[in-house]
Amino acid sequence: MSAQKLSIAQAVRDAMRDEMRLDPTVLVLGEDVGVDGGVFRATEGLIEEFGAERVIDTPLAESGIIGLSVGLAATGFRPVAEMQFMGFVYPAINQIFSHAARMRNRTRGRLSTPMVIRMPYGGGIHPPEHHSESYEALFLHTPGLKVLVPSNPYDAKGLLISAIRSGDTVAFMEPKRIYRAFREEVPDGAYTVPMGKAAIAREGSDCSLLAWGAMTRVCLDAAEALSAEGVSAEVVDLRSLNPLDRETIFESVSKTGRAVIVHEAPRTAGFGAELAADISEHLLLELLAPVRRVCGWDTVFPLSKLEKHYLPNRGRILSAVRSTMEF
Amino acid sequence: MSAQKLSIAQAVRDAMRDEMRLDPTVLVLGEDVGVDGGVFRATEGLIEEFGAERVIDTPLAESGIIGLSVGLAATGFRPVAEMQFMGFVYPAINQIFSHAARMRNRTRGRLSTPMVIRMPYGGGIHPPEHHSESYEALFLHTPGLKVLVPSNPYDAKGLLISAIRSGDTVAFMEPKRIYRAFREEVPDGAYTVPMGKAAIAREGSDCSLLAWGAMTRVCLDAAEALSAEGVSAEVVDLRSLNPLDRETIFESVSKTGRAVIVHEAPRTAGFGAELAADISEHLLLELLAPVRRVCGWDTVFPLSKLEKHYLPNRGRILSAVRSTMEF
Amino acid sequence: MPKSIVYEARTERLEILDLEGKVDLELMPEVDQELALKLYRHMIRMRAYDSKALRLQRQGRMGTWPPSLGQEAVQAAVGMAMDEKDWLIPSFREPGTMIAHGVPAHLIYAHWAGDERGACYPENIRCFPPAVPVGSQWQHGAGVGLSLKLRKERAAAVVFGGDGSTSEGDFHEGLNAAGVFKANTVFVIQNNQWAISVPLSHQTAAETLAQKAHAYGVPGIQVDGNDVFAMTLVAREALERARSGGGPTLIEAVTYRLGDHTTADDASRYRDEAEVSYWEKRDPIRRLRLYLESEGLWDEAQEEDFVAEVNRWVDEQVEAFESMAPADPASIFDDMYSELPSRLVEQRELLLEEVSR
Amino acid sequence: MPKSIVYEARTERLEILDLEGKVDLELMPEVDQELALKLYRHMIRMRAYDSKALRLQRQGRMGTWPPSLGQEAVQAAVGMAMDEKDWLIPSFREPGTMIAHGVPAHLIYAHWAGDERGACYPENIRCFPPAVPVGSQWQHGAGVGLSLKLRKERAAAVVFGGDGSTSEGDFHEGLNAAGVFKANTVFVIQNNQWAISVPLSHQTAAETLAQKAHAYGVPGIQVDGNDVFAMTLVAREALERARSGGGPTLIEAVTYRLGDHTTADDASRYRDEAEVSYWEKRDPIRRLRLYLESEGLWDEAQEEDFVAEVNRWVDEQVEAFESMAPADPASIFDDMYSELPSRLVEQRELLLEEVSR
Ligand SMILES: Cc1ncc(C[n+]2csc(CCOP(=O)(O)OP(=O)(O)O)c2C)c(N)n1
Ligand SMILES: Cc1ncc(C[n+]2csc(CCOP(=O)(O)OP(=O)(O)O)c2C)c(N)n1
Ligand SMILES: [Mg+2]
Ligand SMILES: [Mg+2]
Repeated sequence: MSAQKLSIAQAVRDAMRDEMRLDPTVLVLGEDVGVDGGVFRATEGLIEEFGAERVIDTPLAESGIIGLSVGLAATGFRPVAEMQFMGFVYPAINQIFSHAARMRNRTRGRLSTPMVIRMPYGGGIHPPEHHSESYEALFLHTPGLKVLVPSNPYDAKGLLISAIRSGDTVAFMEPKRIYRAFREEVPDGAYTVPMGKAAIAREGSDCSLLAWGAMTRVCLDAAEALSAEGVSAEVVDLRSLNPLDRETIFESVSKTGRAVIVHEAPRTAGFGAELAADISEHLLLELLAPVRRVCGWDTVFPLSKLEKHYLPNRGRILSAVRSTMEF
Repeated sequence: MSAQKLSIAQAVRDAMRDEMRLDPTVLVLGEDVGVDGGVFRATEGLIEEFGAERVIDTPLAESGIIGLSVGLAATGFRPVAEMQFMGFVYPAINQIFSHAARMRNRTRGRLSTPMVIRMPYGGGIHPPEHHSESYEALFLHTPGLKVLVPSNPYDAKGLLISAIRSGDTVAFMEPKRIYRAFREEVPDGAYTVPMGKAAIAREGSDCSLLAWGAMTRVCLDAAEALSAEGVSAEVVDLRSLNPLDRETIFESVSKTGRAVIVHEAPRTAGFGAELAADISEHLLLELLAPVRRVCGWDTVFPLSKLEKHYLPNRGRILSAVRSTMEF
Repeated sequence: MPKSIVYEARTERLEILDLEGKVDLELMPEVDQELALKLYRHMIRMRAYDSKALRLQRQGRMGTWPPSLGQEAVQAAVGMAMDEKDWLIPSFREPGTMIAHGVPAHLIYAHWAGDERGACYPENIRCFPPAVPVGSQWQHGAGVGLSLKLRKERAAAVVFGGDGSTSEGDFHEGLNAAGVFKANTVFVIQNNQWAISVPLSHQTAAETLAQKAHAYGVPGIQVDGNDVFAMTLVAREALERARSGGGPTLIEAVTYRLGDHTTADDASRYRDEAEVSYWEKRDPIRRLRLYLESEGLWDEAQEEDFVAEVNRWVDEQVEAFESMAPADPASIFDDMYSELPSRLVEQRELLLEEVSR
Repeated sequence: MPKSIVYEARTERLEILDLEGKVDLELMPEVDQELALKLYRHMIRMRAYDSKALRLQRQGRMGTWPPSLGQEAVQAAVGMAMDEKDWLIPSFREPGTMIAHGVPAHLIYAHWAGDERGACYPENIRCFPPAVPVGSQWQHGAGVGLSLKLRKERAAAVVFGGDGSTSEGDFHEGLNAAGVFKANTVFVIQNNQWAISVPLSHQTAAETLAQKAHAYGVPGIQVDGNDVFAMTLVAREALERARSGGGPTLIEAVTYRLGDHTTADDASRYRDEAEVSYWEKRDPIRRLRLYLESEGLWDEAQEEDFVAEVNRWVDEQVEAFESMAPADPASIFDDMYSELPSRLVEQRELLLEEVSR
């Protein structure tokens, strides 16, 4: 297979395009996904190739987009729905949580809703209100949904194709802050990255940094700085939050004896709490220090002038790791 | 002050009635709250006393109920909105999370939305689908909301009055399973139970059981059974999940060295995870055993025939405490 | 043209069968007598099926049940007008349509008795499970209608909801999307005048629900929902329009909930006896029977025989659902995902352990 | 009456000022020339204010900005028709109304430049902050209108939204509730034909947006939104109805977004130059100027003077927001609650520690 250097946004687009070529039941729908090619250009060129019957500009109505997708998915299509920003998914929560997440279970398998809900998420782009949010914890607490968050172009394409094929409703979170930050080799044609497998983004022996999406890169950066201090940090890119690769997580933390979890969402009842609780319960005797969390504050995501004081950054991660090392 | 024996449902009603007598800006609105007196009779008699301008039967639209409340609250009223069941709050999530929770912060104090969102929650009444859910984790992860959950009539009345007076948007969760299960002395007239204070429902020295709402009583029952086994369990009724009384929690767990958290909502990323993570981080060296969680499974809440296999029960709590004691 | 009219609209109402059982032959030149009998039998059957559920509930053998008493004509007419290939997306008060569309009656009992297997219909039956979150099903109707259109199937999606459900935002988004996409969808409102204790006048200031169609550029029509012939005509026309790519229709079927909202409700708390008796006179079954008798198609003897047959059938349904093997406790994990994540495998084992203790 | 008409409706459209600046004196017998000048000045001011924001954005001194170019007449007319006691609930593209209603112009700049203090208006100004989640503000308009009604204040709530926002369920729930409660609310749709890249024809199959009012038993009217006189008349009438307890009105103001959706958008990707030039001919400022000139109320010299004044004013606004003291980092915790929970007190201290390092 040949390959090209692609950004995450391009890799996402290629995933849809390649899968649509293979599977005629795959549809793309959402606001501005057609002629405009998506406000982040993540659906660029799709309407030209597949037409307006497979790349559907919908009315401005998130509940409607998911409600339509439920109807389409239960009767044989595989919709890939876009929420323009994760901050605008709330109007669709009833359709996602009360219907898409439950259909298979409540009909004991008779109907199901295989669909992907693509959502650019997270901070770092200095936009207006409601454009920077990370709501993964809500989706992870709701039974019946899968949640994937790539941190690089290769995974973005491979995980999105896995998501489309998965048979379940998948929340697919795209780190918009690094949508176009860098390019990496991405194979042409469809391939999959398995769900439920974390990636060791950097090996280390003193402390495990657990992260996903854009925070993976901040952790890699912190790990680099830590190595100068003589601390060997392992960065685990979780990628797939449900199904979750607890084996890799437990293995890493068993090895290092220390864990710092990093996410953008508010700390309280964020997914970091689940990871910390799980690790603390299972590895109590192996922990050399308490599991620390570096997260967004328990506040509204601030507007751009103060945004940098909200998002987890290298400094905060370093402090957390140091306190862990010194415990 | 004289007192009467009231159920939780009656105490809730009395709280609204007494506060409406004192404060003309308090309104009650929701589906069937007027003439019908609420499907659980929690607003019975209010429309007769206060009229249809203060006890408002709304159209069947949860987003509308909260959207109206935002408009009412920001301009001087104190709405007490009812969601008929917590399972039906999803359509209102955008209004609650994007607006009510944020108004004060995003206007730096100029406008605020003092309101209470009453929600009967939880299992145990064998109803149709969507009538048994507990979504507190979603509200606790969302900055800007207070979350209260009484477990008895006295607290129900006093906490609800605190909520109405609080100045913030408060999610008030009512354990419908024990709405009418028992009666206790409740003082006449308005009084408050402070937010942010947990209650020690039973003292003990070997293991802390942390719970709220209907699960408090299941824990009390388990504690009784444990005492026969020679295990002294302390039951902490959290009551106020945000603000949270971490001092009382930490004190209790420091004393016992062991903690089991019990809630009805699914385990993964439930509020139990936050508590376990927080306790494990702060008391790592004092813990004699890993913090355990006894929760709902990570499944859809089952229909009545299998409901008993879903909800945390005495047996499950006993096993968790025993495994903690034997660790 | 400084002051001009940019939109003009009217909303029609159809009635064919009057209270005395007389048919307006201009509107319905050929009444299909075969069908009339079929509809009548189905409505009788459904009334017995419904009242049995209420008795079972009182005996603790059934969960909360939403009665259909008085709404049989809407449900029967739509159900009988549908083809096998049409999809049904019910709300929670349409057993009469579901059963006419082929859903095994005992499964509906099982569902409301608290068994998820009751929503696992035979594979060839094109029917969604009931939707309890009010209004949330409207968009599924739009989505299925779009699905059929995209596949170029000559079939329609029929989605039901109550008068109260028209107040939810999802009604709006569903109708609007169906209008834009010209989806193969028929939207049927069972306007039974009440949403639990809230009368229609507190639900909306609109004079009719059918006129809400004007907001979406979609044809809307009001119909006497207790008039099974008018319902049939309107349903057929809307189904035909949908199947042939003519786009969606909104039908407001004006009927009345003669019973309580559900077995958990007591309607006497909030409504007058006088209103109930007004509507009892408009009972859809009575009207049809008057017609059938006047045409010599039905008599007391036939009624007796048929009622006996129906009672046997109802008993069979009870027997069928009550003799289902108890559901496996671990089945609450089944079908949560296409394959169970390891965390759930673990939880499932814990439950099995607990159960086997 | 077997087939009958149960609802009849028409939707009117009002225009007064034609493209050449001529006024229909039958519809507007006394044009208030004072007001005409006031409106003109405000529109000129707003256009300068808006284009300055675009320049600031290109220079990195402003965040994402949603331009109002071409929509000045709607915003000015409604703003000028409002009283101090009326509440304004904007969407995100109404600086012209907000400023007319008394919101300090530099605060709006500050807000879109990424400073929360920009939504903390002076206490006496009855205005909500912009609502970015599209459509979510409609219900606030209904709620504030109900609030005013319950308090028996002679005042109205005016809530704005775009054509795209009418597709959200919250539009439906807001209009429906306002209809039921006869709330003191004026709903104004700025129909600028586009929701980012989606044209109105893909947003709804309804021929007009004004006709959506029929779904709620609420009066609706379409108006040429680039005709500041027609807008004024319609706004006044609706405001008067609302203030006097006559209930809500839905106004569809037909206008056009001459610029990009926001500074993050490139409209040339999805729409024709021809359409844009068609609408440029309908520029609301040009039409009003032709009128003023024909009446001898305005000339080139006045224009020049005024433009100079406006430019000074705009510069003052820039100066005012750019000279605000930097926001305290810890202020992100302020006003999260009426009193800060201990957990947040802790986090706030951590942040202050970090900042002081
Ligand atoms: C979203 C949601 N809110 C509230 C309820 C509780 N509830 C169940 S049925 C009902 C009334 C429904 O009225 P209508 O739509 O007219 O249908 P009907 O019951 O009359 O058939 C209500 C409020 C619910 N099931 N879902
Ligand atoms: C709920 C929600 N969905 C999507 C968006 C992204 N978005 C911002 S403005 C806009 C289009 C709005 O169109 P319209 O209502 O016509 O207003 P206009 O921008 O034309 O003034 C969209 C899709 C949003 N802000 N909120
Ligand atoms: Mg009804
Ligand atoms: Mg627009």
